[in-house]
Amino acid sequence: MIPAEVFLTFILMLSIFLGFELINKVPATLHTPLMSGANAISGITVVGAIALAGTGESDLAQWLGFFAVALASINVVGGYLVTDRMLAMFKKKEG
Amino acid sequence: MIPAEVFLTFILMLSIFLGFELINKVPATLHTPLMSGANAISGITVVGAIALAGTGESDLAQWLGFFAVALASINVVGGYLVTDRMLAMFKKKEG
Amino acid sequence: MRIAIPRETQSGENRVPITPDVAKKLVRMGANLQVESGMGTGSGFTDEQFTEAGATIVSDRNELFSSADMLLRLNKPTAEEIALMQRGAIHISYLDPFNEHALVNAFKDAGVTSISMEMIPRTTRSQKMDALSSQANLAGYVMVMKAASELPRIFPMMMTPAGTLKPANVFVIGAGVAGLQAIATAKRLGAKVTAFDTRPVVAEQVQSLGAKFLEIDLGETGETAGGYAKELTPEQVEKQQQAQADIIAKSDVVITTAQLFGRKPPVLITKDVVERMAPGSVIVDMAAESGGNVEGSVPGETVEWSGVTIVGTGNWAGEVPRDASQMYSSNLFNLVEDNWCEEKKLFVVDFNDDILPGCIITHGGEITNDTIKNIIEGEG
Amino acid sequence: MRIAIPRETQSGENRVPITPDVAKKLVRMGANLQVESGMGTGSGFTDEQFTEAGATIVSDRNELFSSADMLLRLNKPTAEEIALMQRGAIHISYLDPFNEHALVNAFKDAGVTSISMEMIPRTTRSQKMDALSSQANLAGYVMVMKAASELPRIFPMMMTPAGTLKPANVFVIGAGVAGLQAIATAKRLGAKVTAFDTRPVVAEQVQSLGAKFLEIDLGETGETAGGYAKELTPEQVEKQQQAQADIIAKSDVVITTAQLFGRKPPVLITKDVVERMAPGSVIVDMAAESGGNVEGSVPGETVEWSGVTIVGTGNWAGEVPRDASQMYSSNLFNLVEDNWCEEKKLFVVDFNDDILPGCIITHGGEITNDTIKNIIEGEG
Amino acid sequence: MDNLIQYAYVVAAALFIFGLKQLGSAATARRGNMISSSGMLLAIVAALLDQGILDYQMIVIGMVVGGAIGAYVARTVEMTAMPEMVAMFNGFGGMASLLVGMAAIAPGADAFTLTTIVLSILIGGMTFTGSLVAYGKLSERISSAAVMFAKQQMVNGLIVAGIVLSGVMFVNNPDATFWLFLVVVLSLAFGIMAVIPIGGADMPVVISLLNSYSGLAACAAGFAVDNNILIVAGSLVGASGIILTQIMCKAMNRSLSNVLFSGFGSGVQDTTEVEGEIKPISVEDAYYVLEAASSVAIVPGYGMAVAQAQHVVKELTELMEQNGAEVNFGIHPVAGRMPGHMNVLLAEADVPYDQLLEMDDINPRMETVDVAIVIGANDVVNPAARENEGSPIYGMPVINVDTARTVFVLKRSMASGFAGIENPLFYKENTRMLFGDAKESIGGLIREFS
Amino acid sequence: MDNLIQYAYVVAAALFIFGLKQLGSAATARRGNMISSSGMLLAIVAALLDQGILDYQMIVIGMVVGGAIGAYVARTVEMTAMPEMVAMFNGFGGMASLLVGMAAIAPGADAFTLTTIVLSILIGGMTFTGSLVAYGKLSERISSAAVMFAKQQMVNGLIVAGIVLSGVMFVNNPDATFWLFLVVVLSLAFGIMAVIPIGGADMPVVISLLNSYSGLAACAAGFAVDNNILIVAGSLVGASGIILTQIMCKAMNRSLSNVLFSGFGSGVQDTTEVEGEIKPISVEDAYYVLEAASSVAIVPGYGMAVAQAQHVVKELTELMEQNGAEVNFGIHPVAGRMPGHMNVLLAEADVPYDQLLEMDDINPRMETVDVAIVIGANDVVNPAARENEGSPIYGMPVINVDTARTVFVLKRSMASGFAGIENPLFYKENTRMLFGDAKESIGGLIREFS
Ligand SMILES: NC(=O)c1ccc[n+]([C@@H]2O[C@H](COP(=O)([O-])OP(=O)(O)OC[C@H]3O[C@@H](n4cnc5c(N)ncnc54)[C@H](OP(=O)(O)O)[C@@H]3O)[C@@H](O)[C@H]2O)c1
Ligand SMILES: NC(=O)c1ccc[n+]([C@@H]2O[C@H](COP(=O)([O-])OP(=O)(O)OC[C@H]3O[C@@H](n4cnc5c(N)ncnc54)[C@H](OP(=O)(O)O)[C@@H]3O)[C@@H](O)[C@H]2O)c1
Ligand SMILES: NC(=O)c1ccc[n+]([C@@H]2O[C@H](COP(=O)([O-])OP(=O)(O)OC[C@H]3O[C@@H](n4cnc5c(N)ncnc54)[C@H](O)[C@@H]3O)[C@@H](O)[C@H]2O)c1
Ligand SMILES: NC(=O)c1ccc[n+]([C@@H]2O[C@H](COP(=O)([O-])OP(=O)(O)OC[C@H]3O[C@@H](n4cnc5c(N)ncnc54)[C@H](O)[C@@H]3O)[C@@H](O)[C@H]2O)c1
Repeated sequence: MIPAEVFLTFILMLSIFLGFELINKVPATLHTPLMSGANAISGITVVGAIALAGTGESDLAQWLGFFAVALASINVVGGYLVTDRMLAMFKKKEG
Repeated sequence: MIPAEVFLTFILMLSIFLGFELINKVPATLHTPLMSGANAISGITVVGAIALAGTGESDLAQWLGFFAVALASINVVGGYLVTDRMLAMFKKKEG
Repeated sequence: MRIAIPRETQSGENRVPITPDVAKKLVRMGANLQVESGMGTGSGFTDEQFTEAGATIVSDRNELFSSADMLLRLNKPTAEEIALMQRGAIHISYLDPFNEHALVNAFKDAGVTSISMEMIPRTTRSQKMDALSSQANLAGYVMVMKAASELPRIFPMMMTPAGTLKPANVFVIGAGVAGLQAIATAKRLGAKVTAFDTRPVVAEQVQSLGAKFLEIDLGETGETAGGYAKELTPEQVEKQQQAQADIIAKSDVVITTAQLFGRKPPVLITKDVVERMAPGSVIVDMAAESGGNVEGSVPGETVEWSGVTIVGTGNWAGEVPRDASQMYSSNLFNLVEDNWCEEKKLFVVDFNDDILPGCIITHGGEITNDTIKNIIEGEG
Repeated sequence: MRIAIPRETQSGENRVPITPDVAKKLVRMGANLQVESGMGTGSGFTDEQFTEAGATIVSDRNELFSSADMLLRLNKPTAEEIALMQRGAIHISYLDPFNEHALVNAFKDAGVTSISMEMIPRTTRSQKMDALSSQANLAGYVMVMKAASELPRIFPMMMTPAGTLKPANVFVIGAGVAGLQAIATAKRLGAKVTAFDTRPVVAEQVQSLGAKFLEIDLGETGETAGGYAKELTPEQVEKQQQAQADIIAKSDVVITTAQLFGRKPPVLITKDVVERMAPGSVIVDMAAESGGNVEGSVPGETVEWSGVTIVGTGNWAGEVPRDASQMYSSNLFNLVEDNWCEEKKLFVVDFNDDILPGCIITHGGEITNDTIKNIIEGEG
Repeated sequence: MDNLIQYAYVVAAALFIFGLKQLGSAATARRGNMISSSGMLLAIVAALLDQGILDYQMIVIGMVVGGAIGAYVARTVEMTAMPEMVAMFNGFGGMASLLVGMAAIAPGADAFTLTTIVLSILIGGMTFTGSLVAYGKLSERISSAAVMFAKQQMVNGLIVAGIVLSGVMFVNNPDATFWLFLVVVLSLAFGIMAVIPIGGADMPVVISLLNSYSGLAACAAGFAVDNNILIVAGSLVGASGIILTQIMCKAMNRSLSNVLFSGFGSGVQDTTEVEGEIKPISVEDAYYVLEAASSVAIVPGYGMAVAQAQHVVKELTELMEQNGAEVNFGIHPVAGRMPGHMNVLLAEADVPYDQLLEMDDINPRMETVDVAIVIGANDVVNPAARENEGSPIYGMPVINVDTARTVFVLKRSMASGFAGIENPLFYKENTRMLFGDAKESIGGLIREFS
Repeated sequence: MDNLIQYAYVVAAALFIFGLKQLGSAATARRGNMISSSGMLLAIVAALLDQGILDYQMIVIGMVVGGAIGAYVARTVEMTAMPEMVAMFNGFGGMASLLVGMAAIAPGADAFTLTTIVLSILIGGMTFTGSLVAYGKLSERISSAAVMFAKQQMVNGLIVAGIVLSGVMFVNNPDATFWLFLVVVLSLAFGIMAVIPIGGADMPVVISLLNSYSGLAACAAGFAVDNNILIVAGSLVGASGIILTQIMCKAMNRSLSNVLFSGFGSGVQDTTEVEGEIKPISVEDAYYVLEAASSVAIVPGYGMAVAQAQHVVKELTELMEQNGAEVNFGIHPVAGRMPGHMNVLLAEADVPYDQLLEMDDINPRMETVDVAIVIGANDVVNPAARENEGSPIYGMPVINVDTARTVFVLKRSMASGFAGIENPLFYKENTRMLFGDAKESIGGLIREFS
């Protein structure tokens, strides 16, 4: 059986290439919203945190998970909303 | 444990996106060599065939593997060489 | 068919109605071409060139007129010339039928079919015969060259070690065929060009040449079905004069091309505006010969008024006689070819044609053109 | 310092050495400016404008000459005028010192400091004083305008319903300052322009204006340290004549600007080549007045030779006197300003300057310019 | 060791990706091919190190024989025969996937694996025969015409149904080899059926598509034998092949389905003349067509003047010339609003005079023109002047852009021109409307030519 | 069920990718953000369905509290405070990763997992404090000046060494919580130390970089808890963040290391005047600078004429104006080879006269110009005329492009101009040489402006 790490490395490699390709040649006006949007995605840690916060395995882990969930949620919700506000403003300027 | 198929699907999805991004906006003059080069890569089946041809598990499988290795090798070797010839010609025309 | 090309007799006219190239084409079409000796001199064409083209050189002018089935000419004829022609002959030239009533009557009485080049309708298909346009086009170029020779300055901007020379300001009134070419030529030379026309559609055309259009709100203006400008009311002319005054005063060169087909052109620049211009400035009045857009312009002459040079020499296209002849003779040829009967080798006067009837003034002893008929009969 | 600006007396000269704008600047610098009455008329400047600028109008010409510390002028003086001047006065104008030996001697004997505008060295820094360039530049424009007025054709290509008019072929010989401007102007008007020059570096400059350069292999040619062309050997001139003949014969307009500083210009177009040109073609000979590049050109006149018009009227920049005056007077002003002493309000003749010494011909009763001295003493 | 092999695969995949990326730009393409091939070498070496391998003999023989054939053919093939060679190689790749799929059948395999096996057989098989047919058509060993027969669609439907049925049956009874062989046979048949109705001129598109399929086949085989590198490389090829196919279709100004199914259709449908419809085109698509054009005629009109597009037109001309196309201008005598209007503008933009052709000179050669670009002209290219006796401009000579292979009309709307009449050109089969201000449209094209 | 969750993650990742792609173009950016957020929703829902979850209470409370805070802040923040808000959010993301890493420590974890845990703590921690410092600087809560002190470099070195040491110790003794806490503390300290020496003006770059780090932290956390979606999303953000950072640096015409370490250096080094060096710039990089410029001065010279670049210059001008920049031309009286040479060419290209400024008009405003583009001019922009008394052109007035913020010089080589003298402009700190034929260089710039 191939170990999971191999797959994960594959996935890492592919994602990095893809990230490169996606961002190349983006106009400067979009840099800030793009950064903000990417930042929201990095709040994906919330998914990892959920698993930990819900296991109930150890008190410490659960508490850590709880805080992680809270912080990551700020990142996710705030990030998406701020990005959207920026882009909304952007659209108005264009039109 | 996450089953391997999941990883494989992930990899598939990422590869498809990446393939899209890589090929977009390639100049027309490069279409043919690109196709040929991609074709050589598709000879990667040789790797799968090698494993099968070498197992010695069943006579049929081994023979199938053998033919697969031979055919895929034609694809790989021929594909890369033809691509290189095309590109060499191309370079001369440019210079 | 015997086609005669007499020499143009108007003084200062160097254009010719038919060039050797076109002569060759007419002969090839089956015409019996008679050219008066010395006809091409003004544009630098020799009798030999016409002989080579297959024409016969004729020295006797009377003979030429009386034997011709058709005459191709540039300027209108004299009454004596008409008297020489055969009944049923065809005479094609500029005619100015709106003003030359006596001439029209002479044609009618002589039974000559007279075709006026001015009256070619302005449809898309007839453009190849439209001599007014082809000559106005050259006139536009020539007027700018005239202005440039008279101006004590140069047209383009130049930033040099000895200081910056500002570009000349050129203002063009009337952006028809001549006006547009004048705009284009002045633009090419590097001048700053502004233009005005009463027809609002023209604004876009002016801008399409990279020049500015002066917006004046004159109320209702417009163009006739034939594409010509409508006459303005006296109040509108007044309004236009005022609105233009400032820009004229600041211009180095003003070119006026505002004509009204068949009518006296409006006076658009009055003396007091001329006086506001800087000394050395130049006005070219295209319409000088038919009455003038500029107060003080003298037909056929270049005069000065309070330091401003006013050019009214006229016959603009005649200044580049070679190109003008080439274009006019193409126009004539296209007209003839369009009505030529291949088998009989004849010019056919067909009143069902979509172009010809409009420009026939007299035929078979009648004035066939309704507009002209009304004017002449109304007055007579 | 009393600076005098006398009226130019040469016939047909409408330029003025100092415009009111520059007069104002001189006055502001502290000069006591004396202007002869009527000095600016030719370019359209009035005496009042000079008075407003702070100058004094003087009617007595003799008085003007004898009281002046410095005279700023355009054309060279007469011997009588030199006699009127004070010893130690400064006289700045065109001088033509290579040919006007008597005049140079007169200056020397009168003890007048004479400065020749032709002799301004051609360094990057001195360009603002370089009147030869500034006037040649305008000449290039004017020559094309002259050619356009004479040509019985138009310059640009036009594809019209009455046929296609081909662009005029223009050939420019000599692509110095005037030649380049002629190329640019003809190009602007839509002509097809080809040019030739003996200095190989010029090819790129011609192409940088979008024109074609005619390649002729003349062997060793080149330019002097001052940026002027070297004289060709007779064989080279012959070779050039032959190589150009065909293109000249096919040209509608030929403009020659090939001068050699201080020497008689070479004859580049012989009569037999002129005869090969089509009737109606035009040649403009910039050098006509100093000997001519074209056989048959007459200084100061427009003549015809076998149907070809040869323009040799000269004083090209004088045709656009207003701009020409503006540039010349800027050149003069820059020269004066560069050598002006702020405190003493004086023009200082400093032989350590990097520009001035080259153009001073006589000073303190001596011929200070070595080249001129050698020529004059060699001959005397 | 095994882990090491797996990481080697990761590196090999990265090399493939990098190689493909570099293949996309002329300057680096050759290097890209080298990189990609070194990835392949690495993958093969890694595969050979697999400790499960007990018997190297077959492998080595297979590789030597295959490699030698491949190398020989690649070396000796004529330059002109390259496309069919690629088709052939591609077919072999597909066959290899089919064989791997079959070899991977092991007792007790689960449904997922069996499904992927069926897929790899299906895709591999149709790639094989399809490629062979494409090879045959290109090398003219078989007629390159589109082969069509009655009921073709029905037959194809039956094959597809058969494949699905037998596939399902096999997955449920992996021991019933009958179903397996049915899958194999039907897949091979389907490859033939899919390609024969397509004409020889469209073969490059088909090859590109089959190439994409062979990638997918390798990918399916990867699932079957549980091998990452097959999946990654296969899906890369699969995805990039599809994109490439799309691009090639666009360059031919056709849709993929049009290429694939036009043959199918025409055997059955009867052709009825339909009033044309307006076909707009995007700047990007227009670019693909221009990029492939070798002769271009530009016909400017009043709209070019209004848009003041002369400078960009000149630049576009230069770019197309650098791209190897011959570009001429057809100037109609009444184009614009004054005589010589176009001349003034084009001279301003420094278009050489000898590129400007009169109507009578350009019309005879219009048929050999790949793309005619009509820039803000309308009346002067109106075929009604030739075709429609009732038209007010009937009899006026016009520039016959409609006889060019493709016509692009750049204007802002469907508005008529000076003469105020409808223009049937806009509805012709070979006309594409590029709507928008001419200057902007051309600016867009320039940007595409990078 | 578990498999379903995993496939949901695949879909979520696809949505992220798609969203990011669409974020890259103005027309689709907002939709892209929506798509990406729906991917996040899907991932969260899937995570919640995990059957391993025994206790939802903490999760729900955490999410509600966090979500509410995030939503409130995002809604109420001033438009101008957005950048610091992003920094703050980013820091929380980093902290979350740190916590996840700590929570993932389980007895008996293998070395690989432990290493990834250390990485997620390290990266998450430094992202957290770094972001907070960036936030502080941007919101001016702390001085935005670059903070520097003696031995800064040594302190940083010690911290890094400490992190490595304690990390290794922890991996080997996962029970020794001391080492773990040392890692945590040092990571937090390192984040502070890394950001304080960077000036406020460079903060956007820093935030972008930290954003990339927070992605990497999530990725490391993904390895630690063996979760694909974290890895995919995290590495996407990591990679795209790095690229974005690069692009932003280029737009500021600086290198990343220059941004990050200029502060470190200047505290220690003493500044010695060095003879400048030639700094070439690529078309692409030049584009990024122009794209961000709001006032541009173009100074043409003889080289523009030689290259016949006037038409492309005009087009570039228009594009820059559309991009919001003010563009003027500075015409030196002796530019070119004949008086008015530039005027002829620019008039041909239809540059409006009022954009042409004389030397005396443009010089005073040169200091406010973001970018001066010198197109094939040399002598007329030679500062030696001002600075070097020995120069043959000393005293000639020139156009003082060197006082503009950035100067681009477009020429083919280092060759001198007509006067044949060296030009110190080319060696100035703010000068970039864009080598190549002017027409081609500008054509390249035009293509970048798409
Ligand atoms: N040459 C002469 O001397 C002269 C003189 C007077 C009249 N005419 C007449 O003018 C016509 C000339 O024919 P033509 O084909 O040149 O012009 P046209 O038939 O008038 O057509 C011009 C077309 O350009 C389009 N257009 C306008 N602005 C545009 C822009 N900014 N970008 C893109 N397209 C634009 C218009 O369509 P959209 O509005 O949809 O964009 C229009 O259909 C003939 O009918 C001729 O008889 C010629
Ligand atoms: N205006 C006049 O009337 C006049 C007359 C005569 C002389 N001059 C003198 O000419 C000079 C004018 O100054 P300037 O700054 O305009 O010109 P310059 O100093 O001569 O410099 C022109 C520069 O353009 C570059 N170049 C040439 N072709 C190019 C191309 N295709 N693409 C890009 N760059 C190109 C050259 O460098 P590379 O070779 O490295 O590309 C050269 O350094 C002054 O010294 C002036 O005194 C002026
Ligand atoms: N159908 C065709 O294809 C065709 C052929 C030739 C000309 N035309 C069109 O016919 C129109 C007229 O041509 P033309 O040059 O012979 O006209 P014209 O010589 O009669 O008049 C010249 C111009 O002066 C303008 N004008 C009149 N009064 C004016 C005033 N008070 N102030 C300012 N301008 C005034 C007119 O509008 C016209 O544009 C043009 O638009 C031309 O394009 C069309
Ligand atoms: N340093 C400066 O900045 C500066 C200032 C002004 C002029 N210049 C340069 O000086 C040069 C000469 O200027 P000019 O116009 O006053 O020169 P000019 O009037 O002496 O000569 C005109 C041109 O004719 C050419 N010529 C001479 N004999 C010829 C022949 N037989 N055939 C063809 N051409 C011939 C010359 O090469 C020159 O180009 C120009 O290149 C100009 O750019 C430089």
